[in-house]
Amino acid sequence: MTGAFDIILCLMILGAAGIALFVRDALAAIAFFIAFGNLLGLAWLGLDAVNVALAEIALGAGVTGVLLILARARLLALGDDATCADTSAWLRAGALAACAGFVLLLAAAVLSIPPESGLDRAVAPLMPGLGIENRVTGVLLAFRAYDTLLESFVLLGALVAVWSLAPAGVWPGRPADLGVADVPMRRVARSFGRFLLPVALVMAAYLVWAGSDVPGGAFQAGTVLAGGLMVSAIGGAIGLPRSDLPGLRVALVLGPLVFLLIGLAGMGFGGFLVYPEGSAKAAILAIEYSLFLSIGATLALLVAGPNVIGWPDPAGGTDRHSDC
Amino acid sequence: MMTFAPLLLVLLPVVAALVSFALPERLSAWRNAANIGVAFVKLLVVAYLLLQAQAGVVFEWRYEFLPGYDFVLRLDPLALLFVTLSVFLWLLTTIYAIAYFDRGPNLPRFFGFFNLCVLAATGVAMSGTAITFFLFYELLTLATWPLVAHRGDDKSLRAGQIYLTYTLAGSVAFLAGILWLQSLVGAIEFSAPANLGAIPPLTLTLIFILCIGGLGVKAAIIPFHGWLPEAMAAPAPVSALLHAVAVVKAGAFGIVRVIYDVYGIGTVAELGLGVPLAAIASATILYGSVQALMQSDLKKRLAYSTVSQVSYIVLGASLIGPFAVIGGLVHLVHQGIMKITLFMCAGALANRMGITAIAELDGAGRLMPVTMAAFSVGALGMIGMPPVAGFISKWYLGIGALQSDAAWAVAVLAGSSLLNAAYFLPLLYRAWLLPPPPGRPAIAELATTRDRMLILPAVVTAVVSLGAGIFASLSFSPLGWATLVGLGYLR
Amino acid sequence: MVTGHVYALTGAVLAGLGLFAFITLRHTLRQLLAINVVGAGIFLILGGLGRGADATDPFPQALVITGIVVAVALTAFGAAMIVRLAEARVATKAATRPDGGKPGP
Amino acid sequence: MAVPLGFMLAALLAGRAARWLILPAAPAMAGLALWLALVPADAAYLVGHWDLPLGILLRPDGVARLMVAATALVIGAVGLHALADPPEKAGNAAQAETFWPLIYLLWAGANAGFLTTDLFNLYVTLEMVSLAAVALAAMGSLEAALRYFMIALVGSLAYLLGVALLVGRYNTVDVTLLSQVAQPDLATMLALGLMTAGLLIKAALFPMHGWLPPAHAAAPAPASALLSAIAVKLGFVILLRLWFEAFPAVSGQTALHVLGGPGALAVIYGSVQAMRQQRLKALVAYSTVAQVGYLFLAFPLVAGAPDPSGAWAGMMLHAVAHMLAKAAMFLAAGLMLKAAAGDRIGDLGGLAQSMPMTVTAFGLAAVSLMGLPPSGGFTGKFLLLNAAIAQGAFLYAGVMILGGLLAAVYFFRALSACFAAGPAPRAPATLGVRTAAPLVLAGLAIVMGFGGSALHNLSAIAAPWAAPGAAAP
Amino acid sequence: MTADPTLLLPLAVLWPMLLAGLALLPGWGPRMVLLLPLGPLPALAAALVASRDVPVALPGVLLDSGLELGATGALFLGGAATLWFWAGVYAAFYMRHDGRPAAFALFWNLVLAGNLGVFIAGDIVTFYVFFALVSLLAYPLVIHDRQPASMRAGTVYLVLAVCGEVAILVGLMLASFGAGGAIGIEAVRAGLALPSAHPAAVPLLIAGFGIKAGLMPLHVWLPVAHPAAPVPASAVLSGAIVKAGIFGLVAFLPLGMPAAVAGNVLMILGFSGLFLAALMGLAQAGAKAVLAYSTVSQMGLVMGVLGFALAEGSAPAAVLPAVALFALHHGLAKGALFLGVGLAPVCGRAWRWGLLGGLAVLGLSLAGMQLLAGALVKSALKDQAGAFGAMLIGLSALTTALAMARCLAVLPGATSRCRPPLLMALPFLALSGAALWLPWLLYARIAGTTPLAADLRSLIFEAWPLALAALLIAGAVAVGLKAPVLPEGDALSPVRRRVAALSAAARAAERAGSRSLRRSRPKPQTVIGEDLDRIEDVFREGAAAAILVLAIAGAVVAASLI
Repeated sequence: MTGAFDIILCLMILGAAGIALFVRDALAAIAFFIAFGNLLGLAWLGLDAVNVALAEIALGAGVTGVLLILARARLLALGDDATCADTSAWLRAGALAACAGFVLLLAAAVLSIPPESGLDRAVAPLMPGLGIENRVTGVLLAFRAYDTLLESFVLLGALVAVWSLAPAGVWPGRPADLGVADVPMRRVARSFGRFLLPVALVMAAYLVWAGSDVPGGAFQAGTVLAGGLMVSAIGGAIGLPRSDLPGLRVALVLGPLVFLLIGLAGMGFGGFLVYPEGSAKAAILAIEYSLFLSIGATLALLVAGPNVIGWPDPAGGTDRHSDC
Repeated sequence: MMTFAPLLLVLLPVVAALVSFALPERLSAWRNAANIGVAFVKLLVVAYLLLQAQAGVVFEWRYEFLPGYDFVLRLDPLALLFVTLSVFLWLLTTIYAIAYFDRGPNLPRFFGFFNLCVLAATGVAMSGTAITFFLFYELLTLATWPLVAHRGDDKSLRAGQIYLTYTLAGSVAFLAGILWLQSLVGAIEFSAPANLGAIPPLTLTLIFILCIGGLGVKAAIIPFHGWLPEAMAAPAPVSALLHAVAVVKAGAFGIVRVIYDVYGIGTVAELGLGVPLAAIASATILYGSVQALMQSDLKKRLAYSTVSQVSYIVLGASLIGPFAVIGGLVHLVHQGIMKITLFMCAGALANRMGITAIAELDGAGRLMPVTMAAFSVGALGMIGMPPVAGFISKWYLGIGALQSDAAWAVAVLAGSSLLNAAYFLPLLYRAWLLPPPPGRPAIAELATTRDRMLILPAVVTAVVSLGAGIFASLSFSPLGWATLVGLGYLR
Repeated sequence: MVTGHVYALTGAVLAGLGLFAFITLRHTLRQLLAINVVGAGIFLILGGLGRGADATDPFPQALVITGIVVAVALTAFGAAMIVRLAEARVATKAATRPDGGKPGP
Repeated sequence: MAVPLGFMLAALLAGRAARWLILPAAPAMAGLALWLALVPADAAYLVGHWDLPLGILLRPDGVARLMVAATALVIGAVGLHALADPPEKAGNAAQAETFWPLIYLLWAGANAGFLTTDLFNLYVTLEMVSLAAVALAAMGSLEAALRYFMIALVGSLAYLLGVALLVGRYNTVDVTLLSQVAQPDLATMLALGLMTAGLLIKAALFPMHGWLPPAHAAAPAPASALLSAIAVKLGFVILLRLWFEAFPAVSGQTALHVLGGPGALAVIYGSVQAMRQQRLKALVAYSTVAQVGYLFLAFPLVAGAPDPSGAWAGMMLHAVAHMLAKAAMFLAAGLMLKAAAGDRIGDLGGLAQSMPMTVTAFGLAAVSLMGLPPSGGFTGKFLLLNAAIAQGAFLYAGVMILGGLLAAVYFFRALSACFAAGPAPRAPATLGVRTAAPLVLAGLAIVMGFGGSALHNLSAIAAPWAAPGAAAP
Repeated sequence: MTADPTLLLPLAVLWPMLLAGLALLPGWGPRMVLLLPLGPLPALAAALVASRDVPVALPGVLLDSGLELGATGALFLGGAATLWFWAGVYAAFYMRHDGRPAAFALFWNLVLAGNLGVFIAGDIVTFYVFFALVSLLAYPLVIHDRQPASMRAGTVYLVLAVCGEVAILVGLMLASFGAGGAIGIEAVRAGLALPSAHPAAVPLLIAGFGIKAGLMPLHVWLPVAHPAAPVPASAVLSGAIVKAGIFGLVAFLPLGMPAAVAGNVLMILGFSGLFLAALMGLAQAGAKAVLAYSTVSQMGLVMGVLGFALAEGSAPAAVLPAVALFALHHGLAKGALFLGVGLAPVCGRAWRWGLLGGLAVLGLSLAGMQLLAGALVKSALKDQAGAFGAMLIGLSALTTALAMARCLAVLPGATSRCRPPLLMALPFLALSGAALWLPWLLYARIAGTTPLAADLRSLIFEAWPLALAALLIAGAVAVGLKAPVLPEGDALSPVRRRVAALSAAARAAERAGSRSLRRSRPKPQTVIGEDLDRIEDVFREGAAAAILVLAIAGAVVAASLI
């Protein structure tokens, strides 16, 4: 029934999570969080959910990890090492009791539900009509395309929200320097980035293409792209763009816009988000490619954060970091 | 035909209110014209309605406000009695207010709310269902507040706050009462009282207490009268309106409605609720009078006098007998015209001579004889001196009390008359008989249009209150109309 | 015990653990991390309960992917807020310290 | 069916931040809302024509119609107002630009949430709204927004956990399907409990309201208006779907008091706190806490009524009236505070004279919020009170009555401060859109009081009590 | 004669009102003072020629009121109108240089209207209206000269008048109710005679009318008010206006039906007033005050008789004419006396003796001096007063005579003029003449017997009190006895002092009360406020939210399980 692998993996996950949560040093916590994310990816593989595993490793561990590291670094620069003061024992005891009870209740509920892939049966017969193989992609971009559409807007909205945090006087401007590394590191990163960026682009494009049939897809691909962009930015291979750059805006909006337009076009075929007979795959691919670009750009900028004070010359150009 | 006539009465003031709100101060002449014009048109409509009503036509306008709850405007004789009073006095008060303020601050606001007030008062009168009544009743509360707080000084604001605290609490109690009753018998229509026979007496009693208690706040029955004297911080036209027509009358009117059109006199008598209410009303009558006696501020004295006088209406309604009902209803009108006379005069005194305290009244009669003459008529009427209208009310109330086997109520009336005399006659004494303070010139009361507008409304009401007394038994007199209404209930 | 249940239970424990951490930790960044742990636990429950005998249901998988994206978006926003708040506090402190004005005792 | 059109439009605009887009957007959305209100009662749309266990059902029932319409009105008015009176902090161009995409995001999220019957889809919309709401709140106070954000995240996760359990248990997340298959077992109850708790956070029901007052009080006026009017309502609507549509069989009458009890407490507690506030916007924010209480207090009343249509309509009317009135009030308060000497209530003196229209708007909104007639607030409260008294729930009735009185106390405290003679206000407001917007909203809240019957019938469209399991496509 | 009832009766009251209205016209005041005598003329005509007991309906006025002139009323009306006429003539001259002519003419005419109206009212509402008119508007006449003493007197008058009004109003209400809501005077009186009548009705009416008529001990206003007014006003006050009170009793007392308690009380009060007031009058320093006390005394006599009749259940037809006749005589005589007192300052030596003589004759007549009209009317009354009453009436001649003597003794001396002006003297003479002559004229018509049929011997025998009085007066003059001087209004001033003290105390108490109220106002509950703040802070924590999520979820589960 259950392999030892599964159990050991689960224990490791729990251990990593425990350390990530309760270790005193913030950097260590984040490091263990990233490890935790990767272990989770393994867990998803164990569940035969390769799509999710990719997403978890790329987004859950990768992007989130970078986000947290950057945030911690910036806080440190401001004199905040993100360690926690001890809370009162009473609170801990109370919380412990509450959470333990919660876990027990939840466990009981979980155990009362027999695991089954109930909807697989519903999905399977519909797949041929779409012309793609990957059922998850099918769910994401056809059956629940509406969810995904909204989700893409959440992502974009998050970016807008992040932008909105910029202090007065720096709009339109650029996000903060991603340079967390020292100069030699950055030089390495820069050369690495120059090399990485095109590779990432190609790889991501492949992921999208593959996503229709084998695991992969726009989100995972977008993450890869974002990763490439970020590394390049850290190294200074590319400069962070001004937030009002028209090209940037187009890149950000492209995915949701295409998605939306195709959805609207569906109204000509019977209703919103109805794909025309036979060309479902084409539509899905179009959406995926445009989404992937936008997601890449969005994620990269999300990581970068809001515009900040400290860019003396907003028009400073791309060679801001070439002084070294 | 003309089923929208009641609606017209409600909408006309809205027009005037909007005009008042919208027009800037420099177009005040237009605003004044609109106000008087609308008031006048309303009077014409009411005249038409009166004629129709004489012929037995009952106007009704109905609109489903919520499923099962109709918004009904219905002009039965009782409604018409109150409507006529409101509309007539409103015209006068509008004229008076225009003269009183002349060019004060915040007048668009004032006249706007002023019109909303008349809207609410006529609405209260015409309401055909409990819920409609409540709507207008609350509107009245709200529209009056800015008027009370009009001056914006600490005193007015405090008064406004007290006013609201009391009246809102009252409204809530009233609302709870009608909701409770509605949950038992369905929507309450005044024209078709529900059969309350199946409801336990205790429940009915509690509901009655809620309703009457709630309405009693506006009618300033003790112990809910506290807001009224405080509200004297308001400008004189407002006081006139609060006391004579709108607020306290709405409360008293509501009590009449509850007793006669919701419960029905039979039920009230069965439950034995009339006598306690009459007792409370009596206590109010006496208490208000005693308090009035203690006041040194003219308007406060008048205010406590209102506390006392409005309870006459309640007393009449609660005694349940032909004469008592008629007495109560006719006092609704009589008290209105007499008290408005007094307040308009008090306002004129304050406006022209800066007189607010009773001690300052010395010689006022010599300086402003017309004003003080009108004032005197009002005051004598309040005492119950014939032939001013107040006497007629007292007469009917007294006989009614005896008919209802409540001779003690006659003693209350008598005591109140004495107290009334005790607090009004000294005013007249000062005004007419004591010499004015040196150096105070006589006022040319009728010199300009504005002066005339300030005085003449009071003169008109004084004359009307005399006329209503002298010609009481004409069929179109207040008494005649009240008799019609009262007999309608007793049939 | 079924494989799915193992993962789902792990998810349940993760959720409890994360929640406990959220309650007891006093730094927003760490709380944010805790929330991500809770989220991961919930996703595991979704996945674990969708684990059939032969395959995992694509429907919960899709939901999880959507959920992860949303979580990342929110985390990014949260992290940005935390940093900005710290910056703003430092800036306020810097602004008030020099012109505190009053002659100290 | 093509309802998300509005949302698409909004989304389109999100990219290109341009404040002027509100001009076409507002009427377009209003028109769509109107169209939505008039579609046949049994209209429903399966997105992409994918059948239910997989697909997502959009269904304009009475609740959705009312809410979408009210949202269109509120955001339209707030948007126009913001056009004339920029919401951002002085000189913050980032806020000026991002404000617009964010309100469209909020708009889209809210509308999508009101229309859908899919619990997971609701999660996404919930996040859209929360995200936009937090970002808007952050324009005023980062600290409050961060607190809001953290608490909201807990709520989201609780909700998501519940969804996860339901997916595992029933393999569907559609409300209409769940209502047919739901069993009162542990997993379902726990799911319901968790989702409820999470949503209560979003809806800011006492005692989970802690995030609301600071966030709403600090945000720029248009943002506060949207937060108080719309953001909390989505949680409320989802709870309606859960308790009355999906799980009426699961939740007993007792469980409903878990909502009703805190609702009643919220009314009292929010009112008491509002009375104590010294700052105008804090007062208004606490009033939201109290008003939200009424919405939940209505839950047991709806369930307990033999004919729930009255209480149901009362609840909906109250929600809509609160949206309109509260938005109006925040806008008015914003204008007043700009003109006043300070942000304390005592600083409002003289405003009634210098900006009568704005104070009128504030007053009208207050009338509706207090539940005084004639207003939508009154009609709603009237129906609720009626229901409470009819079923002998005197405790709830008493709370409602008391709440109305307390509301009167605190609102009139603010109003009378405006009437007080005070120093000449700094900037006499001019007539124009920014004055008109709150006035129109407040006026609508009042006018609602006259359209009780129509709204009552509207709210009854496809209501869960009318025909259980209705609205299959 | 055919049209007269419909015209004359309303005219009798409307005409003075019209004159009053004219006095309001700017500048018409002095003119109207000159026209004062015109006021009562229609009433005089009515009294003479209007047909009796024919109701005149005035539909629409008040409660559909009516006017009606009965036989008794006609006597009262005639007497009053005569007195008002001559007093008007006097006033027209006396007040010609007055500072407030308009006010005087206004109130004079209004009081006149009210006074006459009382006598011709056909229903109780109308009656009450006129009664109130005469009661209250006499106040301005009392205080016309605005002297402090007058003002005080006026206040006393007004207070009692208002109390009287209220008592009457309530009494009338009770009476009307007892009569089944009828308002016709006859019907009401009949109703009062029924055993079912409210027991308080008659006492209240007695009290109310008693105040007006100076019933002991409610008379206190009278001796202070009458002297305070200008001379012609005093004359009508004492002569005509108090008769309104008597008329009230006449009209409403349910004679013919024995009412022992009320009747006896009235009788006792009346007769004690008869003597006590006269004795108090003896102790007065002012001639007008003496006359006022004499009025109290004489009215006490009438009321004593009425009380007796009430107690006995005598038929009204027997009693009332006698009362009316007495009232007529007293009114005219007392009016003449007041006018005479007014003449005193302007009568020089010879004229003074003439005046004194005239006054003495009038006084003797009042005292019941044989062969004078007074004896005639008293004998008519004695017939209705029972033996004891008759004895008292006879005895009262003594006190009355003494009082009259006192009046003459304190008559003010002449000042400047030696010859009284014709317009002042003529009314005095005319009234004196009328007082002495009219009873003779009317006696037969009323009493049914000729006046001279009385037994001369008994007449002389019954004159002994007068003789005694003459002796006493002579003795007093001989030894130079000075009468003690009481303040006007006897019991009044101590009462007034106490009232003042009480009201001062009340005010002080009220002030203290409001102060303590202010002090006890609760302060803002800061402590609770802080607690609320702390609670609120807890709710703002994310941790709290998380715990609450768990709690609510648990609660839902638990509640669902239940």
